[in-house]
Amino acid sequence: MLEDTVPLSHYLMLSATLFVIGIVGVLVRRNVIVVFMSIEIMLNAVNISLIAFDNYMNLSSGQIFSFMVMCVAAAEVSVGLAIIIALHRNKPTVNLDEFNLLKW
Amino acid sequence: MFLTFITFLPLIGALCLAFMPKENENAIKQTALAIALADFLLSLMLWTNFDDTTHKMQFGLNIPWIEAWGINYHIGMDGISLLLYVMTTFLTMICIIASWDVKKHIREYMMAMLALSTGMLGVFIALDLFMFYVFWEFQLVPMYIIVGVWGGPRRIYASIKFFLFTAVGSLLMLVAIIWIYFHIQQTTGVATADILYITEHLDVSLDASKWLWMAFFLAFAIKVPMFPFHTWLPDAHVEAPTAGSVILAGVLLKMGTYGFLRFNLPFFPQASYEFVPMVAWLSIIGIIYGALVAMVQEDLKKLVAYSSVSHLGFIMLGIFALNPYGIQGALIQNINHGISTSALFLLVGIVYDRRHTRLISEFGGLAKIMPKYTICFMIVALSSIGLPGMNGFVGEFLILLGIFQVNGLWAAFATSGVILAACYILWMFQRVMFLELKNPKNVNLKDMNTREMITIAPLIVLIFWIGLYPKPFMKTFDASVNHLVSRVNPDNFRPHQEKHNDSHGEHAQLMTQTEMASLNHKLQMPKKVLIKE
Amino acid sequence: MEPILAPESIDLIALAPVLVLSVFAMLVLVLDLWGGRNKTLLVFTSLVGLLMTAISAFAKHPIPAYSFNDSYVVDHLSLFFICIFTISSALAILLSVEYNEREGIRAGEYYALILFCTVGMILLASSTDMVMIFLGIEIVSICLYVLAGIRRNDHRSNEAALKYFLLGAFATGFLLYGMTMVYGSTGSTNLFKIAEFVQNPSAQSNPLLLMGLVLLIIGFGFKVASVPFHMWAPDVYQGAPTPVTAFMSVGPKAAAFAAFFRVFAETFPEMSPSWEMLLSIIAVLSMFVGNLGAIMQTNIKRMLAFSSISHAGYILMAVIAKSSLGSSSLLFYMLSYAFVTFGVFAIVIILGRKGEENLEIKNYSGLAYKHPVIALSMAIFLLSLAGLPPFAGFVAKFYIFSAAIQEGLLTLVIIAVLNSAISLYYYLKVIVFMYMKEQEAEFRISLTPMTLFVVLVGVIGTINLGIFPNAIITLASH
Amino acid sequence: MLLKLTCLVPLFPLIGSIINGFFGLRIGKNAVGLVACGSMGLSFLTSILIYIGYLMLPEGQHIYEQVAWTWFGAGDFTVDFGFQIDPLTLVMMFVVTGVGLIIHVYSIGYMHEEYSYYRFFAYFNLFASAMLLLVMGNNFLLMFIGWEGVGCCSYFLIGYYFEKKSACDAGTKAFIVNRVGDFAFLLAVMYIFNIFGTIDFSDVMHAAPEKLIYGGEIVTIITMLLFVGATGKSAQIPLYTWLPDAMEGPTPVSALIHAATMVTAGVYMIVRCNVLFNLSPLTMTTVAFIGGGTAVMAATIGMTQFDIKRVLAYSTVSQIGYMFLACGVGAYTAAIFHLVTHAFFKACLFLGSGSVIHGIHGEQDMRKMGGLKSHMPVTYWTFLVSTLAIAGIFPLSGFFSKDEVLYHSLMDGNIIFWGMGVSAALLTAFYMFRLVFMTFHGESRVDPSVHPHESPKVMTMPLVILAGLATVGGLLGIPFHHYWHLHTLHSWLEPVLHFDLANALEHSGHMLHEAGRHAPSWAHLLEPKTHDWMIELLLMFFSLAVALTGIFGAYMFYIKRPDLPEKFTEGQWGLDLVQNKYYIDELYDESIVQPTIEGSKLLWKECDAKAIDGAVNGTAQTIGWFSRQAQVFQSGFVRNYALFIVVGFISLLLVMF
Repeated sequence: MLEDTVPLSHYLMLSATLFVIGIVGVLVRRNVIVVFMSIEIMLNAVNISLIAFDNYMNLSSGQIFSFMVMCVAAAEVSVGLAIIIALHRNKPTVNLDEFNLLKW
Repeated sequence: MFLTFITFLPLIGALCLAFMPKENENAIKQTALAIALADFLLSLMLWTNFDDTTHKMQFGLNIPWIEAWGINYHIGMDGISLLLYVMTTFLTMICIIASWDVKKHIREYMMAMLALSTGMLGVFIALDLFMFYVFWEFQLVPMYIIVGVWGGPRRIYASIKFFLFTAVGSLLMLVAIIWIYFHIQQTTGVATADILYITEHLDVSLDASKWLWMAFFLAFAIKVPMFPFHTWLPDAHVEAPTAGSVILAGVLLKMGTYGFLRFNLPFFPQASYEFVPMVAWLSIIGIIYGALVAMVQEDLKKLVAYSSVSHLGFIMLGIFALNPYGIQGALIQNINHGISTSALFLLVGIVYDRRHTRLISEFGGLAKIMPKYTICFMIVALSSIGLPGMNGFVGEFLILLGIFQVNGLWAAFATSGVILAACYILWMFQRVMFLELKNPKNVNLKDMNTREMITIAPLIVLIFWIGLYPKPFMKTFDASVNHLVSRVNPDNFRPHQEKHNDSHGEHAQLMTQTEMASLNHKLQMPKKVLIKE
Repeated sequence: MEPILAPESIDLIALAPVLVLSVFAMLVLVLDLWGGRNKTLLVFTSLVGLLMTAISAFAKHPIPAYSFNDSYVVDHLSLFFICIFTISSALAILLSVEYNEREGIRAGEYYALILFCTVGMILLASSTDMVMIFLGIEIVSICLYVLAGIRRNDHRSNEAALKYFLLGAFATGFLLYGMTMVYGSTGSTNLFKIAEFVQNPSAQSNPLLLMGLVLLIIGFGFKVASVPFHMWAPDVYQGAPTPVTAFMSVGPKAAAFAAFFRVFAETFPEMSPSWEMLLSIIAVLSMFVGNLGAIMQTNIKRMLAFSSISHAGYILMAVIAKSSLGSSSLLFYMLSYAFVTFGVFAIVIILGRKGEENLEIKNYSGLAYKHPVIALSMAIFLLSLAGLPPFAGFVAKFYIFSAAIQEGLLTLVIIAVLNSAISLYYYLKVIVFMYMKEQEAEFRISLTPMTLFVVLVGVIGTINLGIFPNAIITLASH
Repeated sequence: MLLKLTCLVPLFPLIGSIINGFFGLRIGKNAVGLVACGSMGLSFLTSILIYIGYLMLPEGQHIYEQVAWTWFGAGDFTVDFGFQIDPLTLVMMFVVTGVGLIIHVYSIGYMHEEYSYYRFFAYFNLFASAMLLLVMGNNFLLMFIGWEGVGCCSYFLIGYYFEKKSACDAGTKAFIVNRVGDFAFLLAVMYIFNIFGTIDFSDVMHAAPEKLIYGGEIVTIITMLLFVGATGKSAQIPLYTWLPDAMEGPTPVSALIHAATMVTAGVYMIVRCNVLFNLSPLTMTTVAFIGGGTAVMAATIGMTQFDIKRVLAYSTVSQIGYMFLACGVGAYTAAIFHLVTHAFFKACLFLGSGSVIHGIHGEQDMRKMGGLKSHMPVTYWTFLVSTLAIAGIFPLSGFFSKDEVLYHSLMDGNIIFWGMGVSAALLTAFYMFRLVFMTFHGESRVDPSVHPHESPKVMTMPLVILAGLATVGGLLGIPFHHYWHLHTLHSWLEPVLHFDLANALEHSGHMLHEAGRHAPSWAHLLEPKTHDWMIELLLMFFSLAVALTGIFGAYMFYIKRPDLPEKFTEGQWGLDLVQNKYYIDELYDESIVQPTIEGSKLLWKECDAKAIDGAVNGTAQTIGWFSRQAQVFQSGFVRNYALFIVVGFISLLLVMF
């Protein structure tokens, strides 16, 4: 079993690191697609900790949860990409900072 | 039900007006007047049926409204509210006559006026805190519209200022109301916001009651307005149309003083007693400050507005004398101020209609071409400065008498306001009515027409009536005031040893101990040796 | 391992509203294939669906009833919320019909999306499991992303959708992470079990759990547009088509508050010392930022967006109060807010025409004398938003303040009250334009029947709830 | 009973005033005059009837009270709209209605050319009504109605020529200065209620000796306040400045209001409250000093003025000072006596001056008169009689009344008071004859284009009557009545002025004793006063001599050696001071009026507009500022928004842990 070799905290650390990487990605990258991917990284970080908890506590709902997360993430991706495509049609750019009509 | 009907009749009227064609201005005006007149006559019936021997609420109605919260539609009137109620219907009627020549959006104007009337009437009869608050806030809106739509050049600033000032104060009152609501629920197990019930059962620590008192105070002090919360008033008055100013001065300000009498005093008698010095000094500052600032005003309405600050200072002082003289004086002065200041605003409105300016420097010598106007103005001005024989004196004297019982120094300061009142009113009167008719624009001014006379005449009759024979007015609130005073009597809270049995002996600041002792001894008046018829 | 889902725990009758509405939503999608340009059938079907949903919601007796291993509940809260949702969705649909025609939005899936979104809302309000909450939130969000960007050729609409989507997904990450931590520290996703678990005082101080709570606050805070997670709201509200804006600011928000309430007030009441402060800060910030932000706005939709942020602040007080009075005040507030908001946005729609939406406040100049009824309705809505009697907004605020004062949140209430005063300024500003300014340009407004109907419903609701709130209060306070 | 007519006395003029005020323009000038004089005549007749009724009162009853209705009240405070008839009131009623009637008649002629004739009579009648209320009221507040009412009418009448700025200013000034006095009066009334629980004159006076300590603080404060009230109304130091300015009004107004009646209200009030004043020796001394001082000071100013009416105005101030002096030494009868005679001769003088002014078309400057004796003989002779009376020449009325004042100021007061009185008498004789000489004698300095003429009968008849009264008025108070037991003013006023000092002192002693304090020795106060007819006679001769000296001086200066005044005044700074009325007006203006106005402006602009409203608007602006700052964060960049979420997250964490 995993818990024999790798303690829970490692997974959590990994998850947290990934999560922070995702956050930083969202904050610093300008490309819409990359930002989007960073968000996905965050979701996956969540998945890692879910599974880890699940496994360590010998439960099952965490796994289900992570499946749900993946499903939803997939749905989100489709919607997100659709939006980006629609956007791209009107304004051929993927630079996030150029979408700045609505402000103040 | 009767009272409900009278209260809501104007609102119903306003709704009816909404369905009348806009073009038919005369019909609109006549309908509005008819409604206001009917309302006034009906409210007079209340007066004639009023039993002035009791302090109990009359014409009451108490039906559940928001049962889930224990909030009732509870109305009724006692001596404190009766006259204010009648004055509201009366002034509404006068205002509608005075607004006959409004040019713009007459239908909306009349609707706002009538709606305002219902709001004000509701405030005076509501016996449930929740309901009171509803009316209290509700009447802001039509007034806001009246100032903002039909007002002068800075009307928007003034109307928003008016609204925000009042709202800020009343919102804190709302917090206090909710607090009391829960407190009553906790202590007595009854979920209610009934004013009478709360008056009977409210039992809070002195500290808490001071906070609550402050919350109510802020709401009412802004409304009154007391110094230093008064700055909305001059702006609102200056910008409001004539009728707006009349209602503002005549009724809206009275809602503040009414609030003190209905809430602050009976709910928190001890806190009220503790705060007497603060209120007294603020009132005194208001009296003198208002008068001084009024003296140097260049705009007629602003002058009258600041004079209101001064007059309302008297009323507040009377209320917080916490004795029958002061409170009765304050109540009659409420009415007096409503009459005199309303009349002043109407009169200022008359020249404003003709000249479209209110700057004192634009006038002068009007006495020559407008004699009727001058006489009316003169009477009203003299009533405003409290000439004995006219209404203002009765109230002012009782108030001063009342506060003299508490503190001679305060009375002296307040009385100096009487001198200053003469200064600003007469100086203004001189500059407007007297001197040579220099300004060519004034040469062709017409004297008051019949309609204007109709608006002023009843007020002048009242000025003399109250001035010479105020009994019909004053006896209405006698019982209520006595009941109130028995609650707030400072003797209830003073340390025991300071109590005096002598009703005239408790004001010792100016008296030597010696004379005091002798006074206690000589209570009995010697028998008169003369014949009285 | 315990069985994940016992068959006997599945109660489809309890689930009826979700099922009914889903069926209708799909029906709408299918019907769209035939309808062509005429969307009447779709609208009709949608409305019927919503009506059926509302009826079916009451199918389950007795309540509370649980389903799916206690992850779905039918109780008073959810029933009331379902009513709010169906009403608001119906109003949104009514608003959309003429608007879409005018603005050339021909997508038939529009109505389906609204219905799906409503399904999500119902799930969200009825769920007692974090997984379910997550699902609900995502269903709602995904639909809204699309709805916000439904005007595909409009730059603003696109941008709104993008911003909403990116930030929404970002916030979802936080929410999920929070859920994970709660899950990790309590060992369950089910709210009842979690609640049971945190009875234990030692569990309450688990940093993981506390961290989880903070993250949950961010997730929910984002959904209800509370400060500092509110930044999307003004942009999205402005960019989205107006009916969608109206819809967004009522239904999903209400749903998010329902979940917020369930999670914080019902699951972690014992831990309130640790989250009360945070929520209070957020509430206060929301009020201030919302109101201050609204003051300077010239665009009415943006102004209403900020106003809705400040309302989120007020409503948060109900969550903080966490009592039964809190929940009932939340219900009442949301209902009255629904009427008012739809009313306001209906008027915003009326003011516009094809090609010119007239969203600037100055476009309202002199409205009162050209279209007195419209202006009066608008005034009523604004005053209600400002919380003035005798309108619904006042009773609602009174209710929430009562709940807060009962819990001793006096400072919070006083701040809220001061904020109400600030908010008066910008609500009055619109009235100033309508009543006190001269007309600037000819009004070419679209007085269309359904939109007017929404206005009417809004006015009646606002006044009725303001003057005769007893029935609704009785319902809400069960 | 005739006394039941009491309330009609003030009612008649009131009705006259209302008729004239409302219908004056329509009914024509003759009718207006008829109504005005008729109402005054009726009032006068009623007064006579009341007098008869009063005489028929049963033995021992001195006061008749009639309560028309209860005016107002609160708690245990009530005040009646009630009248009282007692000897003092009757005297005053006769002065007011009698002299009033004469002056009304005179006004018909004097005001005939005026457009707003009706307005004048409306005010005039109203004044009479208010004045009657003042003297007939049975309590302090009713008196106060009259008190303020006359002030108010005075305001209107001074400002009758309202197009003249100086007239308006004078009116306003009169009102406001009066109000300062009224302020004190009101406080006194409140204090009286506080102590006595009533404000009825008879009750208060009755209870006073038993409730107040002789020389105690309370009574001193009350009487001081009352006295300040009196100084306002009666134009005494320091509130006298309004009276000279009040001469802007039409001359009959000056005669009736500012000579005969209203300005003597202060004296009346002090006499009315004599019990209270008797209880406060300190106040009495103050009253005497102020009265004497005013008498002298006003007389000095009177010597230097050239406006004929102003001279008379200062003379009035000075004469009222006499009355106060008399009050101050406890010689209330003398005060009332002088009040009555003064009403006669001063009214006559004013009306005479009015006749002069009328005759030379409105000129008031004495330097532009002279030699009018031949042009207006009736005016001259009546004027001369009155002047002799005021100067105190035997056997005219002024001689007796002035002499009584001087006698009492020496006997009941001290030599200083007497000295003041005598010097004022000297000055009076001087300036009055200066006036006569400058006006009627010598060369004519009248503008050649003006043809002086005698006034019509309607004006000269009142002059004659008043001159007659000024001549015989002295009979009211013949000296040495103590020996001759004549029924004079003394015995008439005795019921009002009855004051049992011994009793009061005994009570005071008790009260002090009860309070544990030692009563001072009051024994010397109770020593019986001696009346030495020798001294009285001596003083008479002396004052006659003084008067003659004054007259001679005036003769020297203005008839014999007209160049003397010039020489005399050359380079005298003191005279400059006097001529400019001691710069009192300027002093008040600089020290009170201007600072008040400037301060008020400051309050308005700085305190109200900047501080308070500034705070309010500042709050609004601060909110606006915050609002703009808040906008900055809403930058439109998605990544910024995300950053905020993260920052929020971190902050929440920090708060949490």
